[in-house]
Amino acid sequence: MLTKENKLNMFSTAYRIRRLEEKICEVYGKQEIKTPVHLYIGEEAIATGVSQNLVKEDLIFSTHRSHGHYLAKGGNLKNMVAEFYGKENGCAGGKGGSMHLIDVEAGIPGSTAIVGGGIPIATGAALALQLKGTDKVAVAYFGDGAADEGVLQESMNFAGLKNLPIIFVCENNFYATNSFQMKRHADDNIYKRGECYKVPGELVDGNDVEAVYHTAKKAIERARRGEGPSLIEAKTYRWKGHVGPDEDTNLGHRTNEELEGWKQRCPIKLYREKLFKEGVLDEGSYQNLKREIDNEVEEAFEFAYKSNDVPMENMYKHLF
Amino acid sequence: MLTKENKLNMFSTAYRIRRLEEKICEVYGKQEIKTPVHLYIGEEAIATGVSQNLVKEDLIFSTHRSHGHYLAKGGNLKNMVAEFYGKENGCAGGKGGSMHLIDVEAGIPGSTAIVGGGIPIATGAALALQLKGTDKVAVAYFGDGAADEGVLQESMNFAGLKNLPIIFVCENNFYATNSFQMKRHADDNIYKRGECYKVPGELVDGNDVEAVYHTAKKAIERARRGEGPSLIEAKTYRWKGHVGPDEDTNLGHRTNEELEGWKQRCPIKLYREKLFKEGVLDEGSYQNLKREIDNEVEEAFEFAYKSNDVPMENMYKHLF
Amino acid sequence: MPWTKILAENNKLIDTDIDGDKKAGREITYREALLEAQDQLLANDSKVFVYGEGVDDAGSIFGSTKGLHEKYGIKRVFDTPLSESALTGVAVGAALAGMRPILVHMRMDFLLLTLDQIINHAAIWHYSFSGQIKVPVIIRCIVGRGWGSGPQHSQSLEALLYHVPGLRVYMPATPYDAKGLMMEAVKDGHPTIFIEHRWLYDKKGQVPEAPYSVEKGKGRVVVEGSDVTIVATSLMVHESATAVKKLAEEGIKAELIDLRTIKPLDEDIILKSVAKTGKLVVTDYGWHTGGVASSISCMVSEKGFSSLRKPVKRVTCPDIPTPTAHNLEAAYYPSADDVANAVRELCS
Amino acid sequence: MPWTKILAENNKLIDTDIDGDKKAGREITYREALLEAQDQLLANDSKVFVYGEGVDDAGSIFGSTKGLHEKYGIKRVFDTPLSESALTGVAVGAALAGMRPILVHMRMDFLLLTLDQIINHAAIWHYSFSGQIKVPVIIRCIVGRGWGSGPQHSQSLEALLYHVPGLRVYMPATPYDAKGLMMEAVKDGHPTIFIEHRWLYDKKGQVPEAPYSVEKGKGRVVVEGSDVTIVATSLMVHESATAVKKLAEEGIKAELIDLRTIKPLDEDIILKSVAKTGKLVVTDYGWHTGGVASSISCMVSEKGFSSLRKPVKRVTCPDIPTPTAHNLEAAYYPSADDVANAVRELCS
Ligand SMILES: Cc1ncc(C[n+]2csc(CCOP(=O)(O)OP(=O)(O)O)c2C)c(N)n1
Ligand SMILES: Cc1ncc(C[n+]2csc(CCOP(=O)(O)OP(=O)(O)O)c2C)c(N)n1
Ligand SMILES: [Mg+2]
Ligand SMILES: [Mg+2]
Repeated sequence: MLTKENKLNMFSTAYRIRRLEEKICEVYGKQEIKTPVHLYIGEEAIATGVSQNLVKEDLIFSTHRSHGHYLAKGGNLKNMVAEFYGKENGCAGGKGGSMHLIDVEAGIPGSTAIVGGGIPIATGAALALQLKGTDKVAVAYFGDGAADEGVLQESMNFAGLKNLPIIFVCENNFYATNSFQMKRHADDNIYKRGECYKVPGELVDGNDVEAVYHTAKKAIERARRGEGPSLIEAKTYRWKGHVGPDEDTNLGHRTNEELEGWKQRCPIKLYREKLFKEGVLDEGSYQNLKREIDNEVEEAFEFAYKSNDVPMENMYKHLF
Repeated sequence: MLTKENKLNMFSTAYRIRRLEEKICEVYGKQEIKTPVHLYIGEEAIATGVSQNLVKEDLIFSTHRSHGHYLAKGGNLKNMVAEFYGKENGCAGGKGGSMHLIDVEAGIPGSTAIVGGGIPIATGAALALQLKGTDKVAVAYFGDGAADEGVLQESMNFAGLKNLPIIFVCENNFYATNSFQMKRHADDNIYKRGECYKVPGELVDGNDVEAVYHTAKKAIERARRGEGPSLIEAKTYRWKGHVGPDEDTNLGHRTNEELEGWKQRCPIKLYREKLFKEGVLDEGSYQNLKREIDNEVEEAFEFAYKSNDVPMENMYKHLF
Repeated sequence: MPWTKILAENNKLIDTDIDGDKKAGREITYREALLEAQDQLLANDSKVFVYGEGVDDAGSIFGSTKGLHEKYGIKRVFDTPLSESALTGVAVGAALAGMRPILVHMRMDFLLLTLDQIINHAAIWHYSFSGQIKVPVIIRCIVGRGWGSGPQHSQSLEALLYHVPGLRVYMPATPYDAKGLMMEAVKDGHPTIFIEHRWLYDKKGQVPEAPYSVEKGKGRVVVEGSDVTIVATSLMVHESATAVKKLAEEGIKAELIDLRTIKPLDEDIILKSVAKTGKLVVTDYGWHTGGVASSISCMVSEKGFSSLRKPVKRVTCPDIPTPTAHNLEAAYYPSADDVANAVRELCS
Repeated sequence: MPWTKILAENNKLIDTDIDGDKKAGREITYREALLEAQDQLLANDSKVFVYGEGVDDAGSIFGSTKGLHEKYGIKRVFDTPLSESALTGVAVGAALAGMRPILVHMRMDFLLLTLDQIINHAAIWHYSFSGQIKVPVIIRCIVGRGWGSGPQHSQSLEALLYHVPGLRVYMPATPYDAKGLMMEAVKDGHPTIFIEHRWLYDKKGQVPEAPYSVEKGKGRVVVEGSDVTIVATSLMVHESATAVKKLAEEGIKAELIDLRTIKPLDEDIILKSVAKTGKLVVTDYGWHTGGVASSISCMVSEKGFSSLRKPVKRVTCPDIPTPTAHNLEAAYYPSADDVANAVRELCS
């Protein structure tokens, strides 16, 4: 059962991600963040619901669209924003940019911008966790585009074969860049694609924080008990274009109606309404929480902004 | 309905493959065939049954274990054996060896020894056949080992998406080199692995010539009608070790009992008995047919043996 | 992908007067030249088809495939799943079955998923089957740069392909060559890695409207000079041209050679120039160690040993993955200044 | 895979007195040295595990992993599906989570399926995350040769990896180095491509039983000489040793250097030798164009320009895929004679 604290924590997480992304949109036009940004707005429920089940020692592996996964898992907000600005105290020391976030302490050993690339890496991490005899799990986040890559099936087969403690979390936002899912997939059934490798799958509403939480909980507990891997397909939608702060319904591959429909199902709005209804949150506590997080985000941007540029001599450091 | 002629043709094909392989075993110890040989003994029903449905303009793509596919499709026997001997008039001009057979006229545009490598190539050929508006099909032969490679799923998804005229034929002989299928697969269900990509699958007894014929017929006719790809898993067994003329039941990964059990189910013996029972073949006609094919194979080896070595100047020819 | 609408740093780099060698009475961009080549190939040869992630969307590979799917239909110009490995095999198979596929990757880095099909298959097929069949595949790929593209979206991996027998590697620097070499690749009919640079897309130049091809393996003397030879490809031709201008003001007459294709490589044009100048700077966009520049340097040291009066100098990226911080990124890439400095050292 | 039981042509090639530099009072084969290294690593470090197609079968990677699965259990030594790409990612992920995986490929050619994980991931990780995390992965792979191995089972692709920052590339020529460099790779903790040659497996040599490591980036003068320098790796060290013997009979004193690791490369040992001899032959097993030999040649021409009295010579495979016919195959590979001829030309 979710406690009030759990629920508030999830709401805060989702809202923190949203606020971060909105802030990026606000400042991106200044061209001071000189790195591509792949925004998570609209998809916050997924990382939020999954991570509520995770502890620090669990490991997550993310993609080009990693801000939400990172924050939800407890990645350091200040260092992350500093990374966007290419600063010395960015989480990757300024050498990774927005697509390469890391927080070793928080169980985020790095993300990759090669689509599908993180899937076998997460699988290997799960193997390590198993070999070490822990009850910790690995999570591979990836998109519907990454589901096109054969390395997913190779990884699921291996995970099924070895009964690895891994959760494959596919965030199906229907698009890979501008390419609609059904232009790339013979059928609409990502969550079923693990069945033949003993990776049971579940489809979940990716805009419903608690639905994701419960689906992930089942999979994660299963993995902790040594019962093997699972695949979760969370259907959701990204509001912004593939990259950058703009909406792109003018480009022809998706309609404004489609976007507006999904905005009605904003995961944050839905959850806020639910928590209001349940009495977990009221207008006062909501405003307090917002204010706190807004400040936190502002501070992170200030921190980043004031941080030092990466010293030029770092260029040749860290190769080995 | 299979005519008597069809049946005799299939029996001859299967027997020709067998005889070729036996002859290789006879002479291999002389060390004059200086190329690895991956023998097909025990698996002949598959290529035989599939190819009976194919015409010259259909294209097949094969693997390291390609002798049977090649002969069944109408590849030139003499040039094939000459290729084993590395001779000038080998089907690949002596530059390919046993794993790289080609007969462009017969619809065999080359085989590859990279496991799984031929699968997307066959898929591309199917795309070409579709783009050209023909009713011809492509066949991808591969083993249970190749089923481990993610390129299979990528190819099936693409074939399902584009409704390509391709038959994926998996010859499941339970081993990849010495590795048992269930040491590599999370589950025993290769034929089901295309379902989620709209590639319907069928499991067939790979030691039963006519069963393979009928299963392949359905898939190939479907493809010719423009109804898309199919996957066939044919369970079978190779009598010899992974490579070379020896049986390898002394090595520990498989038992003599297992091998002997499968020998009882020799595809040639089974089919001969069936044809005897049906009156399609009698002892006299069987002996005639054998003699003819035995001679054909002998001649091919003589031809190969007497052929010229590859001229040294060919070394630098044919790069472009 | 277009990281941002705001990326414009490139304009100053390609603001050179380097152009194709034919006057055509018509200027178009590198992007338009690529588009026109594919358009004409599709129009004139029913065996040609174009495919890859995003060829039919609004971005349409930075504009280089714009409108083709509407003109030729989605059977011949189509978007694909993110299955780079299989789709490369698809190109090989379609080619073996008589088609002339053009496969497009938005970034060269993604080729790393496909080298089994390129090296183990496409490259060996013609030779290993003693010339009985050809593999007329063109693989277009674009080298990215800037705005924090980072270690996985900016690699210039031509050295990996340069080493492999059976491949062609083209690296056009001008709109003229972009069109002409694309035509050449289809005519030639052997597997060709066609490397474009993202920052050249806005470069304008003279391009004839009618189809033509540029002969492979023939470099071009872009600027004549007698003091030192500079050998370059792709964007580095422009950086080098800027360097040549500066050097001229200092009284150094540098000869600039655009290789156009590195495989086949025009050894003669390099050796002839070095015979005249006795000094050589080779510049490319790959990493320093084991790159194409080092291979060319080696070739000249072997075949032009007696001409060389100074050791060859290389101007390349350093041996590190591409960093993303803006200041590091700026320092990472070889520039006109780096080329000029290398020349100055040789001529001092 | 062992193409045939009858393959024995290799024995004459490795019948040289080249050996490690330590006397150990014990001779074992290259195969046994590899096995012993992995055995001791598994015994001494619970983070090490060994996996790959066939590590636990009767062949057990040509004997180099024999019995390990019985000794350490199938959790730590295991066979795998044929999913090279994913399994390379698995190595990266396991390493990031604190393990020290050793992944084995029977043939180097199969690495081509995995370069996305090696180059886009393993190689960049430590640098791109500013040194916060390491990727201690060892990828063993074996270069095949002979008996019609052909274009897909014989490639020596070290040049592709040599070019990539963030990788180590080791190429042991002796049992001593096979063991010592494997130990070094695990100690070092960065992604290492460990290239073995199939024909070296029967080579015997002195190998201490106790664990030891051989320092990376340190070549070794195998034979001292003053007339010409020969730089080699792996099997070519033995071919070169045979050449050196013949040359000695002709009065030519060649110095033979075994690089042991090419990345890092021991530039000093080469330059020092060339400073003495003024002449250099570099030999490797890759293709001629753009190979490691050309890169080393370039390096020497840059840094040892004034020492070089003749152009550097390279002895490599020709620029064609490996043919299978026995006569062509025999002619394809660089031999002791080729090395000797290159030296003779330099010394004439
Ligand atoms: C192997 C590879 N191919 C192509 C790309 C270019 N690319 C970057 S993100 C992306 C779309 C990915 O879509 P999806 O996996 O659905 O994730 P989303 O962006 O929707 O979150 C593409 C094609 C890449 N980075 N890597
Ligand atoms: C990509 C790749 N990995 C490994 C190998 C080595 N190898 C050659 S054949 C083979 C086994 C293939 O098994 P399967 O696909 O079942 O075919 P079978 O030999 O049983 O007919 C292996 C592992 C290879 N050639 N290519
Ligand atoms: Mg998506
Ligand atoms: Mg098999």
